[in-house]
Amino acid sequence: MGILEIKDINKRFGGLQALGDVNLSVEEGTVHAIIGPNGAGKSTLLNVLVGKLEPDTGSVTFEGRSILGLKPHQINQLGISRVFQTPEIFSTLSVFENVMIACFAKRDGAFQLNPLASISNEKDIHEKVEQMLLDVNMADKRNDIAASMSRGDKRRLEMAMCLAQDPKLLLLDEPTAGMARADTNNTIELLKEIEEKRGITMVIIEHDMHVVFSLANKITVLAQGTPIVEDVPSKIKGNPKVQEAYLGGAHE
Amino acid sequence: MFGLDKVDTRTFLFVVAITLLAPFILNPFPSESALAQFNAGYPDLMQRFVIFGIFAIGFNILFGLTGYLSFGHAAFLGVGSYAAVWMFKLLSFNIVPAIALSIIVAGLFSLVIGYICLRRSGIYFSILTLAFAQMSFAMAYSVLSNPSFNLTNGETGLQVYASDPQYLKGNGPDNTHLFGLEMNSTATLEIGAWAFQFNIGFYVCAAFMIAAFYIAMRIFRSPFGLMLRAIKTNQTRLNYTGLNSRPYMLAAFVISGMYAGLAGGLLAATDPLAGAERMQWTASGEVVLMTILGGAGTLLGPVLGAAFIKYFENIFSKINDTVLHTWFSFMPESIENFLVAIIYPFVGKGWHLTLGLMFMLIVIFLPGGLVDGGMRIWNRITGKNRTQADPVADPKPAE
Amino acid sequence: MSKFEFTRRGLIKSGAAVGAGLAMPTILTRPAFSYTNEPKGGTVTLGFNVPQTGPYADEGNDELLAQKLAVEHLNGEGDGGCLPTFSSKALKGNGILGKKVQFVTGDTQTKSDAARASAKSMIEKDGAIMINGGSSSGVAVAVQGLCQEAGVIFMAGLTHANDTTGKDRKANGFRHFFNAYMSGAALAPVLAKEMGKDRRAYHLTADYNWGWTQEESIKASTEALGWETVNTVKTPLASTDFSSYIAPVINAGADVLVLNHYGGNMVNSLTNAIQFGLLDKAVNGKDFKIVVPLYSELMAAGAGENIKGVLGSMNYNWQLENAGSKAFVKSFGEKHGRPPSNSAQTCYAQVLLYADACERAGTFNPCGVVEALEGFEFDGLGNGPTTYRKEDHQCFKDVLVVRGAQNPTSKFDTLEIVEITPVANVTYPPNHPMFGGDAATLGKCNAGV
Amino acid sequence: MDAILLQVLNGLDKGSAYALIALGLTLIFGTLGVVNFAHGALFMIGAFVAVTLQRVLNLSIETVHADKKDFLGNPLKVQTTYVETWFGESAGQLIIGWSVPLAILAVIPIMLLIGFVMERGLIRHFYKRPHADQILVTFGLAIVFQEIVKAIFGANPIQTPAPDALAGVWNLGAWLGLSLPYPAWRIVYFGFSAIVIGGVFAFLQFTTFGMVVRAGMADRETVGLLGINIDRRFTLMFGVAAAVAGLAGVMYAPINPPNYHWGMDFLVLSFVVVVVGGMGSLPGAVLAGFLLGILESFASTTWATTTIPGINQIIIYLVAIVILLARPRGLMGRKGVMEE
Repeated sequence: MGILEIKDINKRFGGLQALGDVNLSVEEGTVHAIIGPNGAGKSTLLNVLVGKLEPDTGSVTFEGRSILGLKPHQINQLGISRVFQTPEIFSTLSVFENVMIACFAKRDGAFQLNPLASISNEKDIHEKVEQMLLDVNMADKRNDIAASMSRGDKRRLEMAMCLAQDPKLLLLDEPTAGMARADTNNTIELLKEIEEKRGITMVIIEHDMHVVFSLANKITVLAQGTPIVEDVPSKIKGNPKVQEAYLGGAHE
Repeated sequence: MFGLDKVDTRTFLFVVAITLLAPFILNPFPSESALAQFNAGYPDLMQRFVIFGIFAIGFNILFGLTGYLSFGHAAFLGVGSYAAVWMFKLLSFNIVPAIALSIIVAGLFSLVIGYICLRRSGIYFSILTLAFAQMSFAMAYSVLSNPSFNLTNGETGLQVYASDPQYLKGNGPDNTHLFGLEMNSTATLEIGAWAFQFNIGFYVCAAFMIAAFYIAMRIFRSPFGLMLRAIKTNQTRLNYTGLNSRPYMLAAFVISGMYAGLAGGLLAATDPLAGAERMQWTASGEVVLMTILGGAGTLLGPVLGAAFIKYFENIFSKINDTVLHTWFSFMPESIENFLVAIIYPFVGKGWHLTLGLMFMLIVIFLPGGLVDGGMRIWNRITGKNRTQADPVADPKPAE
Repeated sequence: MSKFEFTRRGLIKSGAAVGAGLAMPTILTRPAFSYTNEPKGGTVTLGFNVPQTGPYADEGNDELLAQKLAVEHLNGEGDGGCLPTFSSKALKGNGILGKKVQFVTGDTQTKSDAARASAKSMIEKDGAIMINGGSSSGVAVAVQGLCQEAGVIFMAGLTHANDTTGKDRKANGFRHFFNAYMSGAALAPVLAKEMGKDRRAYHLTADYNWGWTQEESIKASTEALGWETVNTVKTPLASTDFSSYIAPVINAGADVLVLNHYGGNMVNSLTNAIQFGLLDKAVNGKDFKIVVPLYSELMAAGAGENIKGVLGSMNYNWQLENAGSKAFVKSFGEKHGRPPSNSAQTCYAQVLLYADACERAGTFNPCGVVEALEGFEFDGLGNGPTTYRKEDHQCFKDVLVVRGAQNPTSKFDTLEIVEITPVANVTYPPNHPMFGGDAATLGKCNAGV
Repeated sequence: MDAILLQVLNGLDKGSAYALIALGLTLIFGTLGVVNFAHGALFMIGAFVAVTLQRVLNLSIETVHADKKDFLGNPLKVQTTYVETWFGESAGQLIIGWSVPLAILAVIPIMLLIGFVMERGLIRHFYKRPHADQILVTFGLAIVFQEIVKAIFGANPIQTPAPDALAGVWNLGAWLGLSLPYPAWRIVYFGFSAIVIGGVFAFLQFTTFGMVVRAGMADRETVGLLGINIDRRFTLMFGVAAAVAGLAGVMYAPINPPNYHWGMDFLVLSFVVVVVGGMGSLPGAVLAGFLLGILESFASTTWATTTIPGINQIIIYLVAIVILLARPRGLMGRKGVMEE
């Protein structure tokens, strides 16, 4: 029984079968990559996992509990954090405040009416934020306005915000999309470190094979909305089905 | 001090000092001089400065922090006023129950309207709030003042009549009062050619404004305030960080609605008459302008903006050609007439023109409003390049 | 060393609130007032509170011109206007009680809040002892209430609702202008004469207090004639287009349309009614007629050709032939190149009446002025013999019924006087149910302090 | 039946004014991303172009009439217009009578010019500024416009009658056996609006210029990347929007006499129309304009006001609330426009 169980998910958009009979089990402590050619249904699957889309049939359970029909913030509060393709951060706030919001969300829950509490009195939150910034090597940028930073730094900030919540499961949507090679490698290092130090379960949706094979312990290949292969990385590379899916996709 | 850090404490003490000394600061010109026209230190206007200051501070909690632009906040001010006058009519002229009820009623009213309007964002939210306020205005002006069910007294405004029950009045005063301290009592201090007026009503309102400012300051510095600013920046990220933006928005909406209710209650407390046009869209627009003009998202901006607009409305509208002729009477007659002819279209009945031009000039040359502009001018003078004296000030108002 | 005065009664132990000021040295102190804004120097200040922005700005401007003219005449400048024709000879053209008259102006914006703010600034800052002007009943009632509380005199400008001297009457407030009841009483006999006693009327009424009282008054007086009221329809004040209210009139079987509208509402509703060809119709074998119970010159100008033949009532018209009217029209006309409007005349008369009352009372004390004005009978201000009734501070005088002129010779005589209804026909008891009944009282005069 | 048809006509008539204003507002918002609070003022200025032309045509020579007296008893000065002295009395009267239709010729260049100057001189500096700043600056401009008009023409409404030939009542339903007397000019107004609306849509649909603008409305950055000088086209677009507002105003002048406050009177309403239609949607704006016009007309019938007292006061806002709650982006709005 994995930490995240996906059973018989179907999703249609009008005449298009976006997801067909998807079954997937993510084991705790693994880094599970989902790959596939364009239009294979990766993003749709992710949106189902975070509560943005409701599947037509099937079930999604996290730690044995169904998460279908929950709102994004409720799913997050269960311990699932998401990293977006383009970093979603609070761009007009400082780096420190960005991480602080995540810490408050972890400690106080989805809503806390505390208009007269003072941020400066929250010693434990401050300590935690400092620690997080050290972890992602951003301590020197703590007062920068998020919008002014490089793409790589924004990605690191977003990661820090997710980690500040001590998630049980981290969903990464093409975390290195559009990044320069150096930034990509930095990100890979960062993710490796997270996996080693914290042992957080991760689901990565990725295009870049270099990233996938550097990180994943298990890979699911999605084609036309259906998983065709699921295996360890070493066996994926030579799999004819995978090659067909990718090459066939290229010829279409 | 007061649970604020050093900079904030200084800002707060500054506001307290300015407010308490307003009768002096607003009366810089001797009573009999020609420039006395520009004095604003008389009770009614000083009261209006602080009351509309409260209104704008509250509006800024919603608009400045979350970026949600409500075009219907005057409705909450209006119901606050009506609630207060009804307390005068039913209980007594004591302002305490009146103000308490005006805050409660405005809070409930904003809870209902906020709950519905916050289902939409952006301009759709703005139009929903506008629609509710305009409906409230239309109902208050006509339907709710019909003889069989007269809740608002329509055009003439709700007021206290001798025949009203006033169950708790007893031998109490015939004017609004705070436990016997009459709101319209004024003490005049004369120093040389100056006459300074100290009015109970003003100081009561000022006390409320200082409290309102203090609470707003605490909200700005609270985790709650941080979440509101986060909503303005990126609601998607907020939701995926496990936070539910709806209750935060609703809380902010209700808090600012209660501020508006307090302002409405105080308007009635200083002058026990509540008119429907307080709820018209122009009144809602006015508080939007006050906030943007002063600097949305800054602490001091809304208060400054409120004072700016009220000053124009009450001072510039009263300058007529006779006054102008007195000013320039020392000059040769042709020049005098020429100057009067030049200036007259901009004052008196032309005060709207000046107001419109000021809006344009300020937003063109001082983006970010008076506070931001003042800060930049100050930095230029002192040659310093301080980033922000007001750390949460967000010079870019919301969209 | 220092002296603090509380200019209001009833202040108890509140010195501490402003205690900081006590330590300040006072170099000069003002002698105590015995009533609000008692004039101490050689001048007395009047406050002219008229709409200067908003839809009634032109009317306000006209009022202001008349008020300034009155000040000139009081101070002995210009041609003296109505001073020579005024039946009371107390005014000598040397100001009021020997003090030169000054004035301050303000903008009511035709909003009760703004009007009160403006009046308060005149009282609190400029030391005005009387407030005059205004162009709507909402404003008049609001400012009248304020003046009562502050202890100054309010001389109402244009206000036509019954409430001003009805349920909202105040001891410190006085109305020279006529009211909705008088319009109805004056119009009814003329309507009967011109249109017969067998008519079916359709009312369009501005949906707020003034509109309702006017509808009530006209309905009562026309039904007393034997007219039938087919329908009364309320129109929102904010309406700009009345087509959807006019169209149903065509097939309603009515043969008279009564427009209980004022200002822009009236101009638009009348324009729309003419557009729909109502006046060209014959219903029930009679020519269709339109009545606008309350007319003003500015509305007539705004409605242009459309008012031809339309009946209405007015407080005053410059074409009146009496000596007072002639003197005033000459004075105003020579200065401004056009005849005065009836709101200008009412403001002019009110300023003179106030000044005269001060002279006769020998004081500016509001209570003295109230006493001097109550029951005061006068003539020579343009309206003919007039009485300020003691019980409700309403002026009683003849009311004019006017009609849009068919062939005006200039843009000024667009209205012609049809009938001067004598005062007896428009008089009602002070406790008339439309005027608050027995519950309505003036209260006591308030001198402030 | 007749009554219902009459109210439909009233609704269409009101609706065409709303639709024309909303159309221009949407053009500006859709192409330039600017919230123009001065748009109502442009409508008002259009009407005052007609007033001005009427005044110009009425410029007169004064002759003193010794035997008649004016109100002060002085000899009466009689005014004869230049137009009458030049073209003879009847032709002169005719020209003056046709001043409103003639003003259409004047209003297009004038409004285009005002639009160009506004866009070049002011609005373009606000493309990148927050909407709040745009609102403040255009609201300030609206006040300035209306105060200038007030200073020149006063606050009182000014009659600008339709030509005599079009001032009467036409019986629309005569050939259907119905009695539908309806003011001729209102029918003209409706027809005129339909032509203008059709013209704007055709312009956007069938010209390359229109295609670029439509593309710009959909995705400004991409069009900019194509190397097309979108800015100059947007200037022209602003001028066109101003001209549409001006035309709406000039033709509306005979329906209700214009006053300086028109801009503010129509501002709120036109924003409600635009939002109900859906921000940035031209068909939506037109549809919402007619819809609200018709609903407003029916809400003012005696039947409606006796069923729900005061419904005529609030109908527009009530409908706006219901539509916005049922359809998050108005009738035809696109996702992501003005929602942040």
